Amino acid sequence: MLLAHLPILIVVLPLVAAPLVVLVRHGGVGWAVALGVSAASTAMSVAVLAEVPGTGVLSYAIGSWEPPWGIEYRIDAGNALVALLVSAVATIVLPAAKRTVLLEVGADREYLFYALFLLCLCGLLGIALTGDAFNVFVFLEISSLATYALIALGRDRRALTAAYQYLLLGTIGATLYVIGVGLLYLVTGTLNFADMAQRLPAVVDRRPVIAGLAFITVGMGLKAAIFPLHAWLPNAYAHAPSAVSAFLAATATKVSLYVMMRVYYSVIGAPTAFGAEPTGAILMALSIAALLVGSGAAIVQRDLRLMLAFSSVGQIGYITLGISLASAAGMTAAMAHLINHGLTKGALFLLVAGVALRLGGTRFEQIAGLGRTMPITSFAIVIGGLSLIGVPGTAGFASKWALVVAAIGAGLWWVAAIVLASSLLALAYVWKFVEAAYLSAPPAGAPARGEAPADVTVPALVLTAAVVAFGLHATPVLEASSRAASAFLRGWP
Amino acid sequence: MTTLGHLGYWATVALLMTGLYIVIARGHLVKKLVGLGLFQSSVYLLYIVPGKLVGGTSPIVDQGARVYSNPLPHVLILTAIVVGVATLAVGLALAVRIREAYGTVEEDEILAADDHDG
Amino acid sequence: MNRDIILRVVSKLLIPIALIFALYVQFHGELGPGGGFQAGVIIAAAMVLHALIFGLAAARALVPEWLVETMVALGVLVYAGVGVAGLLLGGNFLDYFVLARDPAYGQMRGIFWVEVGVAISVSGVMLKIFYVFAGRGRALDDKP
Amino acid sequence: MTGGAGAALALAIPFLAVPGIWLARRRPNVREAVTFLAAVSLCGLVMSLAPAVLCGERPAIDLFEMLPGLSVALKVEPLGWLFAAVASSLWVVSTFYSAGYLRGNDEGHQTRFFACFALSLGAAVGVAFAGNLLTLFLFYELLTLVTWPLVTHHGTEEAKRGGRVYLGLLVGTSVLFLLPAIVATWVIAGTLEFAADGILAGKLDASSAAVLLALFMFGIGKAALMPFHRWLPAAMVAPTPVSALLHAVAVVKAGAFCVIKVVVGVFGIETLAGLGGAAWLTAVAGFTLIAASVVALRADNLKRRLAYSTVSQLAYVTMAASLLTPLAVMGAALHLVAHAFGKITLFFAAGSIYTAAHKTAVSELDGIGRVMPWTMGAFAIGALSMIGLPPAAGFLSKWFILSGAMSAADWLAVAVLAVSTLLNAGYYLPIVFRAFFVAPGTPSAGVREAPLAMVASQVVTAGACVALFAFPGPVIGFARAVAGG
Amino acid sequence: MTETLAVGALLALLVATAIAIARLRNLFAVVALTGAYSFLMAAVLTALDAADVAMTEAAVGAGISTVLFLGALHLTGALEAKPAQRPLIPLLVVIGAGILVVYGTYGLPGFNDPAAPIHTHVVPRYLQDGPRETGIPNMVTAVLASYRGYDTLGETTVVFTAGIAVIALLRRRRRPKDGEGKR
Amino acid sequence: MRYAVAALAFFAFWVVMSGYFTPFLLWAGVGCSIAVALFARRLRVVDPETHPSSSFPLMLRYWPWLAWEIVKSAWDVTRLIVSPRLPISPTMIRVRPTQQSDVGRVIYANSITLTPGTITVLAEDGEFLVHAITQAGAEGVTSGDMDRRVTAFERP
Amino acid sequence: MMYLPIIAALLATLALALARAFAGPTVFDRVLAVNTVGTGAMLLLAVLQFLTDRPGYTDLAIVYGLLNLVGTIAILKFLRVGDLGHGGDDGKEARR
Amino acid sequence: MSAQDWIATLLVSAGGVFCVIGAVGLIRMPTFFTRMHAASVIETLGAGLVIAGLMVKAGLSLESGKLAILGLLIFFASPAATHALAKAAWERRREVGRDVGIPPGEDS
Ligand code: NA
Ligand code: NA
Repeated sequence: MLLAHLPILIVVLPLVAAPLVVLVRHGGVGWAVALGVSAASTAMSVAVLAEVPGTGVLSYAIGSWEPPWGIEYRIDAGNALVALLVSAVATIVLPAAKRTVLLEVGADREYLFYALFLLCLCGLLGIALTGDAFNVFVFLEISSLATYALIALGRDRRALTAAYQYLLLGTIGATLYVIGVGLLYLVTGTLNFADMAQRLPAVVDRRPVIAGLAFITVGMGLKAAIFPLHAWLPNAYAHAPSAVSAFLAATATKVSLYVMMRVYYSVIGAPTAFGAEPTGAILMALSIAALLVGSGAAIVQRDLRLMLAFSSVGQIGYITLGISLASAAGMTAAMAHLINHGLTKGALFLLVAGVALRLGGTRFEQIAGLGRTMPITSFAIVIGGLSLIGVPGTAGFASKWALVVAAIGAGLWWVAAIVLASSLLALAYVWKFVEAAYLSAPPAGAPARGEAPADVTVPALVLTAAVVAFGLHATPVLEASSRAASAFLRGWP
Repeated sequence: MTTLGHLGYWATVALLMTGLYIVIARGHLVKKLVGLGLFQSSVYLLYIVPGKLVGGTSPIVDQGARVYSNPLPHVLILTAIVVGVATLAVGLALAVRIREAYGTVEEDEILAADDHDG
Repeated sequence: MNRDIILRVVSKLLIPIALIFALYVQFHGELGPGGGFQAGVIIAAAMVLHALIFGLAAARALVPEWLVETMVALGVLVYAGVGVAGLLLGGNFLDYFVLARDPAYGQMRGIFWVEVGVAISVSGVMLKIFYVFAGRGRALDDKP
Repeated sequence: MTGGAGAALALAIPFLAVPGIWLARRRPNVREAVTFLAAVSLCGLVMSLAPAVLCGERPAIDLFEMLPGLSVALKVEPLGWLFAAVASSLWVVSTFYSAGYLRGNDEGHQTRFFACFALSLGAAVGVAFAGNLLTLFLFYELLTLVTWPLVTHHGTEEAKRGGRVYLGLLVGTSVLFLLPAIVATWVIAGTLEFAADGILAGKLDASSAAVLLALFMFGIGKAALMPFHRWLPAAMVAPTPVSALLHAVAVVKAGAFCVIKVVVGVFGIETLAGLGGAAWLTAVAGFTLIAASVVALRADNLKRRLAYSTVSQLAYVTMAASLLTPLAVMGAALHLVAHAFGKITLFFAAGSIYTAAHKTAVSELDGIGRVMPWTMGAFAIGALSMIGLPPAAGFLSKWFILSGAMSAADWLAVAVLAVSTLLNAGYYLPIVFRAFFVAPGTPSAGVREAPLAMVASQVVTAGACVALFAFPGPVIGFARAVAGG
Repeated sequence: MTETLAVGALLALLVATAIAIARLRNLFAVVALTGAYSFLMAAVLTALDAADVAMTEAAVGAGISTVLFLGALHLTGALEAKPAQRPLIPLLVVIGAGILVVYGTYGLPGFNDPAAPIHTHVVPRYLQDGPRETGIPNMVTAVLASYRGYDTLGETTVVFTAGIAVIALLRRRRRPKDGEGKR
Repeated sequence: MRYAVAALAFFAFWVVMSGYFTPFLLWAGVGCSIAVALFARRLRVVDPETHPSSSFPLMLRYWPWLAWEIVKSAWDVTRLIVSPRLPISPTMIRVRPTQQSDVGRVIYANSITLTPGTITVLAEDGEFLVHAITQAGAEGVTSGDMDRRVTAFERP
Repeated sequence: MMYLPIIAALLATLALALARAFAGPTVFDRVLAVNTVGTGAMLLLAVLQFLTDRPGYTDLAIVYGLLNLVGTIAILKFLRVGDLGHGGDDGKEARR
Repeated sequence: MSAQDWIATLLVSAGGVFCVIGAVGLIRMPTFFTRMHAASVIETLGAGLVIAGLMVKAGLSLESGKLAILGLLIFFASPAATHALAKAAWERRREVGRDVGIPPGEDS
């Protein structure tokens, strides 16, 4: 009986847990609840992913009002995978959060932190699982508001400006999304994605549809930090509390990208979204710009966290590039990179959290000689970096492989070339770290050799191990991505 | 489209542009939030105006013989308003904290201070 | 401002009226404009007026911080609780039909409690936000 | 033990040695013993595979599926066996030599050195036994990464710069050219398994074949085809044993190996020849050959001269492969072996000179043969092998290449071979001449022969050069198998 | 007709107020004007039959927002410096956005037409069966709390989130000086 | 007792506002009225100064008079506004109210403010500061007619 | 009943009050004008409900009235004790 | 139109006239304090007449009751707001200066 309600429970569990944490007002309890809820959501996501029939969808009518009159949760191989990524990363990040949050946020706000964390989780999962265009907006705002606060809880005062900037751009993005949804609603009369997809072909005047598509693209592009709408991201990730950086970098932009995929493929439909309009070309151009600009900017950063943040801008470009190819192979690559980059960045930000914890900062002069002071962490960062480059044997290679296969399969040699050339930019910034860590002496007054506490390091290493495991044996990720891709392409008839 | 529709759309566009302009061009963090509010409020018209039927009334169904305007946009915009005030509260809280940390709420001064921080 | 007799007397008169009006809005949301959110805001506004006139400390004495923070969380729980109740009674989440034998009555019951949850959370949050802002600076006189 | 398991074990041995080396980091003798043990057992294991391979068996094993439909798979083929045999036997020798060199020069990070050396061998074995292009690529990249710490061993600014060039060029070429070539092969052929007569037969037109071949050839940066050769001289900042590893044991050998492997196992000699061949590649290789020789001729720094010699010698392999005749391919395979033993001898000697006399310039070597007779004797044999004169192995391989060129009636190649031989002689013989027949300008007081371990190592490798010339039978057998004979 | 006139005039005033808000630099005055803006917006919404929305907008815009703005201004200072940058680029961005909206919306069909999709799909059931199905006459409340009750749960959660966020941001730490500031 | 009266007043308000006479809403009205009355007790809002029920009849006589005063003075101000020369003569005067209770003074002060042309600026320490738009309006205040009427119903 | 004149009159009132709100010059003028806008809008609502023959908007008007007062008092409160100066009797005791 | 409608229209329109005149006064008056008097006309006579007219239109019904409550609200709230505004302006008269319009001799 409970099994039938899993789709909604994944989201409602964190939603209910957050106010409970506020009522209890105890940081430790908050942490335990958050961890338990995340783990439960992960388990439920796995169950749902397993339950999604190969080609079908699970539909859950909230309030027993059948769609399109009520709000529907609609799950297929695509969004089940996204939900799994989000909840799994939360589960892995939380053990590491305990110590860093106490240090960075303080004991008196600890329970608030976990309440916000749960809300953020709830919002992201809600976006992923809902089948209703407006419901996406509501859960987007839940996650966004929680995110703004979580970022602002960082120690550095720049966290505040970063959060503020994100709030402005994020709100503009969400509002543009609502405008886009409004236009689609006006021409179809429905808010249900599946219903919308069915009614859109009959719409005679295409202009509102195209404009709606453009608004949704820009709106979600802002939230997903697609170049040139990425201005908020670097500072936000760099100055947020460590656990928040790790969680958000692995999940937040990914969920927005998921919405774009959903709208393009399942609602508007690829023929319209990419055939009739230059969406694909524009998105491709922006993706390529992102690859070059994001990675290029990462090279010149003088702080490891900022470097990783800019790297995200570039890496997001790979995902959008896959989307823009408008093919099953491209979408497979996009989904695969969505997962692989999520794991990689989660690992890296957690590792960097450990570094910050021990060395008090992550500027390059501080982390000089890291290979000697924190050998395991340092080595794991190198592994993560190799995954960012796309070296074979790491998860990043698998998704890059899929992307290059898709590009070459589409005859777009030059795209493949740019994708690969941008890997060299990644090589440049990763090697900046390697040289600092292994070819520079530790600064005077550096702490003695030793790793960060196990509760921070172990989750990071688990993610790093996943990066290697999914690099050496990428088949599960690629097959799940391929299923997801065909789910997107098939749409929600 | 009716005159009402045209008016609504032009007002939507004007409010959207004004709000966005304030957000981009103005330096005071609180003023930016005011602009953000205007920007968000443009959406109210986009949704509500088309839902209005000429000669219709608010969708409180009593005798049944009336023409009712569309209640669904109303529901959506109620949510949008709530989201707007929630965002405003968080934004103002951030502005206050920024003022305490930087001693100013002017964007260019904050950016200068950040540059100084490195 | 509590030394200003005009404001003091007028606000003493208006605050209870605002509260009963808010409750009216709450209970008649199903029949006319209004509902939980609007009622919550008006309740908060009434308390804000009280705080403006009589000082923050007086308002805090009247509606203490812990109560407000509890309300903040409680409202969401009431709402979600209605949803879970539907689930436990054999329906889907937020299914009100199963809340009573007569489905329409179940709907009314569900809507009512849901609106109660909204009002609790909204009034709590609005008041709490006011407390927090006002309490941070030298915004309001704290002496009653 | 089946052959496939043997191959997997061979791959595993170097990797398994790493923890041992690390555990023994405080006790150098134990550490080197571990390395030695690993090297010997690897060498023995590879040798034990020889009979089966010669008999036509191709032991294979699928390790795990990496990408859907693409496994990391091992398959022992004659060319791979040759490469593995060369690498593993030279590992044994160079372990001795390295121990002597590192201790003699008081180098730091010795544990890291031996660990990375072992990893390099593991990667080299992986490349050698790769059953498909993906596996090859995996270990090819791994080889680049694990040799980087060796190249930047000293950690100086110069070393960093050298390391950047090394990494940039090798990763750059492999990512920009090799990876797309592999992906394209996958898209076109639907498989990446090596096959005796290629996997692209009938699936390519001439122009795409030329493009694809170019992607492969320039993508295999380790083969140092101009203009992507600069990593080799840049890597000269490393200690001499590293140079030995790069030039003889693993890295450039991997490049040369990949060139032959791609031409034979991916394209197929006949397919490629049928498509109009690789004349342009012959030309580029020929140019590289001559140009590198000219640079070597003008280099005064001994290691730089040796480095450019390597660039030119590698071009022999590429050119030979590009001739697309069985004889030339045989020659290419033989040259892989011959160059390995010759060049390691030369580098060992250069390292010995540096260790014993602290000399790095050719112009400083006047009369050094008189105080270091063993070293310079070995050097002389190595030089002969490079030039292609008897009684050294180089003669053998060049002979086959020349025969191949003639059988292909490629007179340009013949001319290049002739000119290059003269150039080789032009930059090697004067060194030997100076060492033995020119009186030292400045009295080099106190210069003695290098430590025993080093001398012994280079004598062994020089001896191997001669032995290969004297008893070429088994090697030629393998080379013939490579060419499909 | 009278309705259209009223709505048109109110919209004109609304836009004028928005522009005035953009130009004013005294933030107290701006806050006062946002109050007027909300009243006007609520009046427009009422004229468009959106009574529930109007009540919310009035309560939020003129009441709560004003108080929040003032609470913040008190702590941040209320006079805006002259805009530092030339407004040309912002103007271009804004005009671009405006053109996009015009492009998207100008070709829209007659939505005030009862035959438009938003009036013929989904919503007829609310209006016809809603009172029977939910037992209440106000269809805004019915849709809000029942048909789309999940949105409203989310909305309440948004409010809750904002409350928690503000508490987390502004609650005083135990120590008098919270060590904030530079790094 | 006072709170019972207050609750009744709240319930009357509820009924007038509601207009629905279903049992549920009426009972809800009863509950809400009592709840607000109880809360008002916590607020201490219902005290003599806001609860001058005893003087209710007198108030009934005062209000129409005040309404007429408002009309008259509004008309005066209207004439000022439409007069082209804008014949205003702003004056600030201080008056001493004679009421004993705060609520009396508030009624007086608000009455002054409600009549256009005069505004109670300060109402403290037994002295009002009143702004009048014309001298005539100021004299009207100092004449004390309104003051006496308010004082009158304060102590019946 | 004719609604056009009263609606036009109220709109004119709103326009004039807004003009004063824009013009200022003091912040008090603006608050006064906005307060007047609130009153005008409230009356407009009351009239509109009769125009559309839908009773119920009086509730709305009452909300206007209540919140207009709260907003005005809040503005004045902050103006008196706010950062613009330290005038006002409450400024001194407003520290904690 | 019935007589009731006529009376209602008359009252409401008269209220509208006073509203406009008050608003004109808001523009015409030279200083803040004098503008407050103009605004008073709207809040008292203008609003009062409009509400009275609407009550006539509604007749003896609950709607009239609601309108009466609205009127009472204005009756209580508006002088309080006006007073608060005047008081604030008075206290800040020195900073705000001539625009407030304190009569000479009273700015002590
Ligand atoms: Na309602
Ligand atoms: Na007056």
